[in-house]
Amino acid sequence: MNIYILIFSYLLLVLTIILSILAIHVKDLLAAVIFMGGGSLLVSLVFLLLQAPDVAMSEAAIGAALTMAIYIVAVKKTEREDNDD
Amino acid sequence: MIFYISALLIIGIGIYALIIKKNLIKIIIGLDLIETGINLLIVSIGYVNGKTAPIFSKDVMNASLMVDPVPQALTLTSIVIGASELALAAAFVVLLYRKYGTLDIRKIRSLRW
Amino acid sequence: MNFSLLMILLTPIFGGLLAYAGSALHKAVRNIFFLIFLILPFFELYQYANKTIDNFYYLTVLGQSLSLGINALSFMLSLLFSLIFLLAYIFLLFEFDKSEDSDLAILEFSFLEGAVFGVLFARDILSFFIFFEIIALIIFFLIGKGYEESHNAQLKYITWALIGANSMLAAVVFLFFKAGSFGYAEISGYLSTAPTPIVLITFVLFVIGFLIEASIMPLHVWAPITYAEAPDSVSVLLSSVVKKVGLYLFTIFVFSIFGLNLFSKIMPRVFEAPLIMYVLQWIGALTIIIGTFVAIVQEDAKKILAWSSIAQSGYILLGLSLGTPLGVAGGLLHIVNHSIFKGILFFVVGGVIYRTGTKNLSELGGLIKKMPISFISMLLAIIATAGIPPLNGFVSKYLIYEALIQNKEPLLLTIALLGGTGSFMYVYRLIHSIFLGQLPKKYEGVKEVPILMQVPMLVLSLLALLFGVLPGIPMYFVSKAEAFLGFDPIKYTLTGFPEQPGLHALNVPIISAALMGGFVVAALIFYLLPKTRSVHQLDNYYAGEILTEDVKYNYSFGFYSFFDDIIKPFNEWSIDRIYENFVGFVKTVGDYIRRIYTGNLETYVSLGIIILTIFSLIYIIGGVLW
Amino acid sequence: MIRKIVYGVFILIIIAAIAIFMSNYKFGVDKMDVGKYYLDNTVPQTGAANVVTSVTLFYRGFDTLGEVTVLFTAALGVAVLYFMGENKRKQKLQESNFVTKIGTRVVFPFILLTGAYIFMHGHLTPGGGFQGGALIATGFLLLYLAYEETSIDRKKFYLVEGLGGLTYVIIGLLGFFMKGSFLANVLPNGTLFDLLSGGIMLPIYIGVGLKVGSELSNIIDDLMCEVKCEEAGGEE
Repeated sequence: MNIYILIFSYLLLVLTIILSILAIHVKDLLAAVIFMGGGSLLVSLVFLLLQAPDVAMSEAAIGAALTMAIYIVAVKKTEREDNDD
Repeated sequence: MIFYISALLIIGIGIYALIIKKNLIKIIIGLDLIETGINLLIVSIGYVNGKTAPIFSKDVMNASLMVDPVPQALTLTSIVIGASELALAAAFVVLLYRKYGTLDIRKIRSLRW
Repeated sequence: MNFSLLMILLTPIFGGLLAYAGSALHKAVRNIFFLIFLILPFFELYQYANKTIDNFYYLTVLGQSLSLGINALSFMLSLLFSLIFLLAYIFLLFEFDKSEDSDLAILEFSFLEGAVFGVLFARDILSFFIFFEIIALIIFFLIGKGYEESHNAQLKYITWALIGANSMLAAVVFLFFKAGSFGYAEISGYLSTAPTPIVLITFVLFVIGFLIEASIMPLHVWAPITYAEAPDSVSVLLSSVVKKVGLYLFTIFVFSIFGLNLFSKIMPRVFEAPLIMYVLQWIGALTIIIGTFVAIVQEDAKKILAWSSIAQSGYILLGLSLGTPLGVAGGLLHIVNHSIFKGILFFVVGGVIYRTGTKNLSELGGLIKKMPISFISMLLAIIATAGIPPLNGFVSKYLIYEALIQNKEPLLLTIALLGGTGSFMYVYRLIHSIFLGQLPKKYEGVKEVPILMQVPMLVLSLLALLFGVLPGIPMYFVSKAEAFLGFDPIKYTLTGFPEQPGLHALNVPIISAALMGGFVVAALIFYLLPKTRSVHQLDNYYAGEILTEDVKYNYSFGFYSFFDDIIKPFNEWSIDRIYENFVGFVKTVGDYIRRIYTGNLETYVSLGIIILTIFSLIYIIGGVLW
Repeated sequence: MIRKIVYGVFILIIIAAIAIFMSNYKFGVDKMDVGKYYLDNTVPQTGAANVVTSVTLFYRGFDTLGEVTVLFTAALGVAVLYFMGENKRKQKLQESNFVTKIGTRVVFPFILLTGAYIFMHGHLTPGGGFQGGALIATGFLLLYLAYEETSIDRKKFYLVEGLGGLTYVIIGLLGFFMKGSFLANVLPNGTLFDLLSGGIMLPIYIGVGLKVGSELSNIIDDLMCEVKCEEAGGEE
């Protein structure tokens, strides 16, 4: 793997992990969902770098877009604040 | 290697959200994270250094230069099924919210039988 | 035209699907479609008369070819069952007339017939198991369309069917891994050299499955409620087909796959039969006696029939497990005869319920003038049930008695004869409470059942009479089946049996003629000598009072109460109670286990995680150790 | 807090177990087993350029049929769950702005076109029925977001969905009757890189694309309908 691509993918993965942690940490559920969608999109880029264009496409279309829409609708229909702990 | 490690980390974060979080939507996000992590893990298993995507084109006709197609095919299935499972879970969450007026699982205690 | 076995199997299923599609057009289209497809199997079966086919391969599973085959025994039974299915279907059309889901019932019916053919034609332990389970499943669905308690019955049935299924599945899997093949022939070959415990365990596992379906004594608990609560046409199928499928498999497995020689080799002989067969004889005898006596004190018409059906399958089991040519002939003949006469009884009772809406005997009575054809059919059927010439039940019971005498088993013979007397008691109660006595006022307007509904009763009644007077007709098939099972078929003539070892000569027409002659003489004396006068039922007095129509004066509740008092202490011992205690125990244990489930989602997730952690730890530690 | 630490340790143990397991499979090393066979034989056997597609549809077609069924069941589940509960609460979605509305009008047909392109070229280029279908559903999602009054005609979508699923099963049965095994290739392989190549893959992916597209649109419709599905819910 090309060194630039490797560094790029490191970057993507670190970002993904940060986004995932944010997604489960923030109190605002809408924000959490958007972090989650961003994470999925980054993962789909990682799939592309791993020479899996089919999977990348699926992840982008289904994992990122549709899933996020479903989340957003669910949040919209319930409540936006995660007020536990 | 970093792919494995980050996939495992994502899975760990997902499991953590699944156990610790009390909010139903957070729990679903945890499930989704686990699924994403596992997909990443499977695809990175199939990756072979310096080889290209398993798609023949006029430039690449040599099968020995391609990565493993099987994990990718499996992951394809996994993503679609994950999405449908998620839609179902979201529907459950919305219905539970309608019934109990809360997303806090500590207040939804009708799982007893 | 050449029909393959698979085609026979698929014919009713296709018919059912077509009929289901046709039901969108019109009910008549559906009925006619399905009727055609129910008649077709007769023509398709015709070419298989006198043929034995063993390996018609149709599917490959786990590298093994599954095969269908047909032999004399399954030919005889598939012919009989096709007839009963046809008649039950006609009956079902009326019974589900108003019901919303009659289309679905017909579809399930068609699959049931296909599965029954499947069991009869199966030549390997996997196919028979699959088809057998399809039967159980469809019966489960069909029962649910019945009377008020039918959901309870459904649960009981499926529980027992699953017990049988699991026990058979264990044997199937075990034998497959040991013998490496599913085929009957290969399994048989393996068993002939297998160690004794394997033979015994697999045999018992299989036989539990079969005997549950045949509702033999300790495994009969589901039967009374299921037979009584199922829709009437389904009760017919349960008693005349499904039960016989269980007994067919028993026959095939005992005589053709395991084989008497194998049993005699590995265990001592008692009364000229291997020990396990002797045990089975006693189980059959117990079934006869308990089934008969419990039937006598029932208050529900269909429950009487259910218990009677249990008792009669005891006769079949007794005859089959004697293992002599005579006993097996008696058992097989009784399979045929019982299917016929119990079919009539269920049809008649179903017709009575169809017209009056009750199956409670104490509410019925005096229907003889209203439903004469039903009455005559039932009269013939109860004569057959009680085993009196000239009806068919007599011949098969006679064979079983003679076989018992031949084996010199006085105790079993006594029980069998006692069962015969007892069966007369309950069938008399049945016909008396329904057709004789006083007609309740609310049934003034009751009419005879529709003509199409009479067809099933009449056809079967004629068959019962025919097979009773000319036992040679069913014996033709039975002796072929017996030859297939490896016995010397007993000699028979069209009208009975010639003198042969162990069997006294029997000529049914002569006996019947003598009997009829007696009846004629009695009737002549009755009608000619003293001038009798026909009086109305109410032209009478009772304890000094004039009878009026609204008072019920003949008793039909607690009919055999004197008898009830005698057997009451024994009723306390019922097997059901043991099962109920067991169920209570399981419930208590389950209640404790349930405490884990606190109703909190966190608990469930943590349980999952803890288990996952334990497995992970095992994996890590295991990796370190090895 | 103690709870969090305990569960953290548990998670670490689980992850350590997976990591130990994964240490048998070095990253980036060729460990193909079946994959080799698929790569070598895809072109001669199936005539498809995209090996992943040939694996999903040709070698493991039965699996994919199951996957489609799962998707269908999920859509059914969502629909059932929604129509079981009473739709009392009404909640107006925010009015979308002018740019979204016009932009949607411009983009929507192209999204559909792209979706169709993706699922029709599934055997040649990356993508396929699932991705294309999801893209189509995304188009409908956009329509929902932009226009308050959007409501898809469920009857027609059910029809499309049913036809898509039926295509798959019928092709499978054709294989069963003509070649003796379910989903056997009954169509000619064609020349590589042609649109009409890859045997049964093209029709199957068209069916799957239509099915997935309409199914996911239905799911979106179910989830979105709070205000709109009064009439749709009424007929239930």
